[in-house]
Amino acid sequence: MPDTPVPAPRGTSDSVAPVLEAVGVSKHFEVRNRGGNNAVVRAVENAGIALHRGRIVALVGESGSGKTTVARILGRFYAPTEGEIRLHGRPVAAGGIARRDYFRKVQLIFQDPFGSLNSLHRVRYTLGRALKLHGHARSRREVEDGVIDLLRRVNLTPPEQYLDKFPHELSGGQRQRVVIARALAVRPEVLLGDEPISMLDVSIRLDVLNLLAKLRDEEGLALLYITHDIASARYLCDEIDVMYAGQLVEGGPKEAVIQSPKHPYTRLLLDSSPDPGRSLAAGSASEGLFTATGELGEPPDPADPPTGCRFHPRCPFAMDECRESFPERTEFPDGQWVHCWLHQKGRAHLLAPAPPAQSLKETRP
Amino acid sequence: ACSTSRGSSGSDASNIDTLNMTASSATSTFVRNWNGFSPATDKAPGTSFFYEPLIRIDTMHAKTPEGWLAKSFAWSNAGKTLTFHLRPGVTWSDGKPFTSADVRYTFELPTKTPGLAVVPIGYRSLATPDAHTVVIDFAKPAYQKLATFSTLNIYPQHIWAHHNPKSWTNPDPVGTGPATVSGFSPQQIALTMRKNYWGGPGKGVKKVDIKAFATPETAKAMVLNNQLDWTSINWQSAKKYFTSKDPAHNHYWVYPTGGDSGLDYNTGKAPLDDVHVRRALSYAADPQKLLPLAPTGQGVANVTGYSAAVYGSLIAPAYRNQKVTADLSKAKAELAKASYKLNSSGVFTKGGKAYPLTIKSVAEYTNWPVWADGLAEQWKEDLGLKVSAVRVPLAQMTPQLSKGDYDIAWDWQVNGSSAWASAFGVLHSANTAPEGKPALTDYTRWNNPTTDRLLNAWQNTNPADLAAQQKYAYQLQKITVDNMPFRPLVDNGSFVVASSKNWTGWPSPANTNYVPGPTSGPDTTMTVLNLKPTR
Amino acid sequence: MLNGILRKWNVRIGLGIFALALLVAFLGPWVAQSLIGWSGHQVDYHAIGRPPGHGHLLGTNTAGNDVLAQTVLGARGSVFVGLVSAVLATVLAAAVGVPSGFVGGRYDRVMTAFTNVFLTLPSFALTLIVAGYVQGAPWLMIALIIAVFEWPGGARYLRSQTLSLRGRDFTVAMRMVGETRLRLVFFEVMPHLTGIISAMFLRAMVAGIFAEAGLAFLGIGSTDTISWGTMIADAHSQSAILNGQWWWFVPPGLCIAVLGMATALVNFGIDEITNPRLSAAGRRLVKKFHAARAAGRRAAGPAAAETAGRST
Amino acid sequence: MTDPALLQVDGLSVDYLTPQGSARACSDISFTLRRGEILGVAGESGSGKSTLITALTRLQRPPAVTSAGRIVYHPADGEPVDLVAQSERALRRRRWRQLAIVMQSAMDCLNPVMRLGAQFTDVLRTHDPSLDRAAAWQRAGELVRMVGIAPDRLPAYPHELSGGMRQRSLIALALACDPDLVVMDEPTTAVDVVMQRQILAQVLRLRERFGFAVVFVTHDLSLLLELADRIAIMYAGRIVEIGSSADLYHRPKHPYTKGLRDSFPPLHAPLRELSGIPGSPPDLRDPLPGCAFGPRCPRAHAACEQAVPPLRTVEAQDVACVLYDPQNPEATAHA
Amino acid sequence: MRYFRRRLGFYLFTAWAAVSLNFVLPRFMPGNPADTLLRDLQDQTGQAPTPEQVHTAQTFFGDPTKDLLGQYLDYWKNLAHFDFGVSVTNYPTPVSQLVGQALPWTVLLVGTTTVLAWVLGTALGAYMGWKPGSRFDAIFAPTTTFLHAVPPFWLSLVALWGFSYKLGWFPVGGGYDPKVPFSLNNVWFVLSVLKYGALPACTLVFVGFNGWLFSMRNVMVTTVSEDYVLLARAKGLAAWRVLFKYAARNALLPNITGLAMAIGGILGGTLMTEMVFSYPGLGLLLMKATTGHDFPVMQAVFLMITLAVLVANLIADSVYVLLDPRTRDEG
Ligand SMILES: Nc1ncnc2c1ncn2[C@@H]1O[C@H](COP(=O)(O)OP(=O)(O)OP(=O)(O)O)[C@@H](O)[C@H]1O
Ligand SMILES: Nc1ncnc2c1ncn2[C@@H]1O[C@H](COP(=O)(O)OP(=O)(O)OP(=O)(O)O)[C@@H](O)[C@H]1O
Ligand SMILES: [Mg+2]
Ligand SMILES: [Mg+2]
Repeated sequence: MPDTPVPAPRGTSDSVAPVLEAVGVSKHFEVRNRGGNNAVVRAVENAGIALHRGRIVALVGESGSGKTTVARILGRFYAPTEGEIRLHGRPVAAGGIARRDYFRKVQLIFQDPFGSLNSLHRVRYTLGRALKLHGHARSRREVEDGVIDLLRRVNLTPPEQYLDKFPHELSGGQRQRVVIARALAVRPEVLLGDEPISMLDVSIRLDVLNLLAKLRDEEGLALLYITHDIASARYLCDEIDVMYAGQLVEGGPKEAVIQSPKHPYTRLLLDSSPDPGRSLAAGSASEGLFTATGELGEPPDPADPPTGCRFHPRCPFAMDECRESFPERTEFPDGQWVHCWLHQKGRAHLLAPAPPAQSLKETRP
Repeated sequence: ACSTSRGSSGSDASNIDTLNMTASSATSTFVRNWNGFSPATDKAPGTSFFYEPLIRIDTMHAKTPEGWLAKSFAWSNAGKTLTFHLRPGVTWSDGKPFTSADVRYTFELPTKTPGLAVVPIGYRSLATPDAHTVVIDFAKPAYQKLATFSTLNIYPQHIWAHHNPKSWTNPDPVGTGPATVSGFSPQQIALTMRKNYWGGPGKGVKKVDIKAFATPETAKAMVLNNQLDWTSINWQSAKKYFTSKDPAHNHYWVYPTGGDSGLDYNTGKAPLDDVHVRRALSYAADPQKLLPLAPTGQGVANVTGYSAAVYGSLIAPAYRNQKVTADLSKAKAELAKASYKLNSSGVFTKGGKAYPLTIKSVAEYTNWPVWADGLAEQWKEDLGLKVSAVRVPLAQMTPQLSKGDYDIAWDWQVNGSSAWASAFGVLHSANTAPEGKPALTDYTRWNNPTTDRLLNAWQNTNPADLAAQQKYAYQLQKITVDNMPFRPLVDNGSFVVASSKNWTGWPSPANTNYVPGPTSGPDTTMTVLNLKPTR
Repeated sequence: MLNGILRKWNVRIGLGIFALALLVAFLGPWVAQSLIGWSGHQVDYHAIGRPPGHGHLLGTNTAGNDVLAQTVLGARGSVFVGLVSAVLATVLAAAVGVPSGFVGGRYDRVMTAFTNVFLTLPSFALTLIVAGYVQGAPWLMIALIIAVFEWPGGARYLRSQTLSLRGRDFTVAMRMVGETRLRLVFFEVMPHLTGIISAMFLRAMVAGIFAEAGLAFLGIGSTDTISWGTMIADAHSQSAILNGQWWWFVPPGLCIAVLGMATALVNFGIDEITNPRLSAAGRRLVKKFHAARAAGRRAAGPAAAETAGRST
Repeated sequence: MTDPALLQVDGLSVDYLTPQGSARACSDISFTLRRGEILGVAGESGSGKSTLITALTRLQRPPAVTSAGRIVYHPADGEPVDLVAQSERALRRRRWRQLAIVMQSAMDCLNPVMRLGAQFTDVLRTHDPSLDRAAAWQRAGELVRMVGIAPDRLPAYPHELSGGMRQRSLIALALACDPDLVVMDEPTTAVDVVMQRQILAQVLRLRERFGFAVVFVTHDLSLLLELADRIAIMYAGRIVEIGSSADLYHRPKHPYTKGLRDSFPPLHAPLRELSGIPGSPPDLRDPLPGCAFGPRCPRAHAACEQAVPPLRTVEAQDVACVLYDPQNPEATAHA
Repeated sequence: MRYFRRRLGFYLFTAWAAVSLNFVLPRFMPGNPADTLLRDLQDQTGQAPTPEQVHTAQTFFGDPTKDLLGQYLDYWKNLAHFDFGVSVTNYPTPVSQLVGQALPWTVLLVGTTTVLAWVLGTALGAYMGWKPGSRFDAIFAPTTTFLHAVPPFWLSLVALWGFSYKLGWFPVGGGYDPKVPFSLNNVWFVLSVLKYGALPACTLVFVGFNGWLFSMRNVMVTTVSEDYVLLARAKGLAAWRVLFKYAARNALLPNITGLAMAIGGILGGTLMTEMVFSYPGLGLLLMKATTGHDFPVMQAVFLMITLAVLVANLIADSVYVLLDPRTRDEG
């Protein structure tokens, strides 16, 4: 198979208005903690994300950082505690846009293709309902044609073969494609993918990623792609946003973020991600930022997050400012931005040369 | 007094001095409550061993009253004055003498104690001229009230005056009766016979153990295991399962009570307002065939309902020997005469309206429902009439009968304390009520001026005047037999189960002037005093 | 899933027994009259309290009724009460549990508290008391009373299941596609509950039959219908136990037991499907495998075992 | 790599006996594990990785049975033994002192109603009865400290610990009796990359310290490439390729290995379009006569359908593919 | 702890509901103690009640639906003084005395049989679940399935027929031998209690243990296949240790809550057994009260049973919290 380079990202985020935008959204959950008292989990804090037509934004971060919550806020599954969601620039909160109309524009794809399809319904029913609900098909004929068309668009060919299958008769990748087809059935402009491939078998993940890329390229969908796996984000997306403990700490064009991370957490994430190329690049092992990974400490408790920059307890460069307040946004010419005091205080050089991270494995004599 | 080791009574080696008996109704546990003024239904048994009435009724001889605590009694003043002469030398079990003051106390208590659930006698005045005379004055002739005195036990004033009769459970009864309580446990009451009882020490019973039995089955098993000498249960197929197992010692007797049970027809309701319907149903009912289905030992009733063995000459000669029999041709003839016609599915119809019939019986009884089922079957086969048999719980039978919420019911008929009372309860219009309103005792809603007139006249006749009694009784009997507000089917009985392994001297229905029931007041005492140990 | 359940032998036998019971219940009088030749109430004056034989397959009771005919007729009394009470209980359970789990919020809290109160109350004692008040009630009433005390367990279970189904991705996904609430309940959630509901229904039915028999035995049953319960009660009150007339009280009890076992069988089948770990089939195969191996080794001697291990 | 052999697996086959027929989840598996070595096992879901792990430790549950093969264990002192032939009682003495296991889901592996410390002390005291309660607790404290958990968390119940802590304490638990071999079945799949890194770094450090060998199972080949000394690739219950990490990454021989490697987009290297492996794995209950990968293989040809290709040494690694069969005319085309 | 506070709140609410229900039920149900009394009177004397008697009985019992609120308040006041009123069928015996007389028997019978059945069922179930598919399992599972399906009272009847009437091994009913002096200091009395209780107890245990056995077996089978049990095996722990500390202990949890949940049902089942064996306990008392429309007694017995169930649930909750640390944090 020829190694065709992936086309470079087109346009920039500023040139056109975003389709869907979260402006300064926060989400706090009331929970009961161990003592039986009420506590507030600050799952997302003052986050902003903009999705553009024909572009894919990746949201990465470790477990519990609030990625799913952001996706669910965007999907109007949760109402944000603060901030607002704008669809085509129009705020959608209370009465702005009816739920039904909103779902027509924005669709969420779940992580688990096994769970997000009703095991008792055939593909035909699942997709047909989605079509009918939004008036895209009425008669049996129309529904049938619509479903076949959808299946074709997600590369389930020949479509007739899949019409009457139950979910358990499909492989994971096929199921996830049915899920995507269902989302497409309402003819949305935005797809929100919450780790859409993490439950899939390694060998078929790329299939789904390639399908999403195709939808972006051919249908101009705006996409949010949530993942743990930075490598896949790089493969698929145009832009990467990094989230830590409920806050967006860095973002920008993918290559910029990956090749020159501006936030220590992004560095940690990159260093932690397995990269066969790196470790096997013989002899290039040099000291990473987080050599003593064992002493990194636990991720923060979202119910009682650290003050200031939430990363400071784990950050090797932590300064007094970091403990006191959350840094302002620093913008870079190529569209990259970061919330980190290092840049505000002119200590960015500490991060500057991004050496290839240390290999996990010691080279044994 | 109880020994500390296992009880020794009834063991083969020693002499027998304890009579093992039960109360008449099944109870699994006793509650130590001998308050005679309480309306409780589950009081502790044994009352007749402690408390006694002034007179007793000789059931076996036309229910004639006889003196008991009263040596004698007499009517005067045209039935308006009743004088009791008390038996001298009677003492309470604590040694105090029994006097007319106790009688006065007992009779006055209901009127003087508000809220006491005891029916006052309803006299005008009561006088006790001396310690052994009680004179009671009535406003009207009160011959028929005499029987009431057989059920009124006399209580010692010197004890009860110190207690609240409404709330005291009287755990250690002091009475004139033949025994005292010597031990109590939830499953057994131990009594000791008094040595100084006025009726004498008896022929051998020294102790009595009253045992609890939860169901008749338990009692039967206990009798079969020789744990019981005496009980009162209706034992179906007793011959097969009991007496034939030891004919010499196992006895099962059914003593007549004077009355019967059979069919009550709701004469206030279609189609039973039609006498022909009632007669058709009656003539088609064959008690002879029913009895084997629940062979309790009871016999087929006299057509009047009065038991010939008890009432004898009070039954009209025409009926005296006439037991109820089925007569299908008569039944069919009556059916043809009826203004209601049977439709194809066996339901009475008139004017296009259908009148389906049910027969109700008490679910808890072991014999009636079976017989009722059998009757329904007979009517179906013989008349093509469809009657559905329904079993009504005991607690609801009375309200349903009383409100007239039935068509046909298996129920008691002539069961009063005297011939007059028996007829009065079920026939007099004073005891009935319009449909829907509760009737007191006349459930068939028989309402007939002639009947009322006869009953009223009979009430004021001196019982000693046999001819007058007969006059009214015969007329009333003819009315019921002809009009059939009810149809007697089966003789009512007191069931007596006795074993003569340990005790002999049991009377038998053929020659006795008392009924050996375990809870029959003075009759119980007479039975116990006459028992002789076999060892 | 439903297919899988129906393929299990124990489910098949269980359902077969149920079908038979229903059939007998519906055709009871006809079966009694035309196949047995005796209606339940018909009196055979020549055979009273007879043991099996002489034209009465299961003998007669002391009232001269054919026991087999009564057992067949009793099926109707028992099964109908069971059936009606089960329908009522199941409908109640579903009507309370499913919305409670699906709607959530205050409604749920109120309903849950209500259900829990019912669940904690000693139902049989209460049934007994209530039935005692309405003594002699027709069978429909008895069924109603039984149902009233039978639904809470099911409601609680259905609620928790609905709660979990409501939060499951497929329901959320369909909601996000814009599905209406009603259809979410009836087309997304309910189909997943059918297994539970049907198992619940069967269990409720047998529980109803049990309860009816129990009440009848205590003398509080329906009084106008023959049921297995009233048969046992009659036998008891007519001294069948004391007199050893086993043919009278054994058949109705066995019938109840067999129906009870049928539910157990069906439920086992369902359990094994929903929780495959409960199935012992695999273990049995493993045992057989080891036994066969051991036998093979013994037959071939120790040397063969060595090589056998390496083949394939 | 001159370390002596620790475990010799020879023709191991494991069957799942089901009423619908038996499925061979591990088929004719042979390899040698040296002391102190990390052997990675990779493959897609259902390829038999977990089955292999439980068979190696003789922990399989019905309906799994070891139907053929030997697992020869070479203790540091004493004669080699065939674990397959050992009785449960004999095995029990070896367990944890010589063979320890770390499983995927830490939440399920810790007894939810026992304190963390107690789950350490019971195994410590079972294998060293001389240890008293306090000393065992002390030792448990040392063990958890090794993986970065404060000993004062020992009285905690599992649900009171974070996912990462639970996973790390399982690793500490595995090392409690200083085993020769630790098998790990996807020990990091449930945690995120940062935690995964921490855990693996710890495993490597502890290995340095104690010198145990590791069999590490995961579906994440890119992780194994960084971690393992040698990697075995499994497909449909068979090892299709086994070799050093570097060889496998740079010169994968088996088309499946290649496909698997190309399923992981690179983090830094230039991007190109990747395609994964189309199709789905075969049904083990109904095995094909030939190569199980044939139907999905871009280079399949007639010879693939004939017989299951044996594992043979090609250059530095062993491959089971007809492309490397010297008798196969197609072979030269590639080699 | 908040968890406990909430549970306690729930129990108080339930107790209130039960007590109130208890108040309301008798007052709105048909049936009337006066009628019962009259019928019984007739039953006993063989004579119809006179019209005067009918009248007296009816006025004595009065109308139960008058001044409900006042009655309700009085009812609570009396309950607070443990005054359950006076029995109707045993007038004027206080209800507390009747309950006091019956309660020990039921506690004895239910207590011992429940514990026995539970222990037996749980132990056998644990053993069966530990090795599902074993010969023991294969034989026991279907047998107990059948036993579980047998109506308890019917089984009691059959047992009574077989063991008491046919074989004569056991007495046919009652709680003790009435011939023996009624005293706890008397060995013979205690022995007779054991002898009389043996058959009812056996049937109760026989019927009761199947349920525990099944739930335990099934939970055990599931638990045994949990990863932590596998890990316990991998740790080389002794088999009994794995069985008890890892598998059985965890599998036991549902059976413990089940026990409390079942108390109500167990009491219900006992009631029938008490009926069949005429065992002088609460069940028989309740039964008698029900047929006699003895409302005060019915209320008291029902209250006792409800409170017993509530207390059992409360205890089970606490024990559960002790045994399962996970519940302690639950919201
Ligand atoms: N419904 C909720 N109620 C209470 N807390 C919640 C809720 N949903 C999420 N949280 C908390 O909010 C935080 C962010 O959760 P979220 O699911 O958004 O993280 P995530 O980045 O998606 O994690 P993962 O990678 O594990 O999916 C977590 O600490 C989580 O416990
Ligand atoms: N209990 C069982 N009964 C029958 N077949 C089983 C059982 N457990 C596993 N299998 C089958 O054995 C094969 C191997 O399973 P195994 O769990 O070893 O795969 P795996 O490589 O660990 O997969 P994963 O990456 O999903 O953990 C699979 O095809 C599976 O279907
Ligand atoms: Mg998430
Ligand atoms: Mg696995």
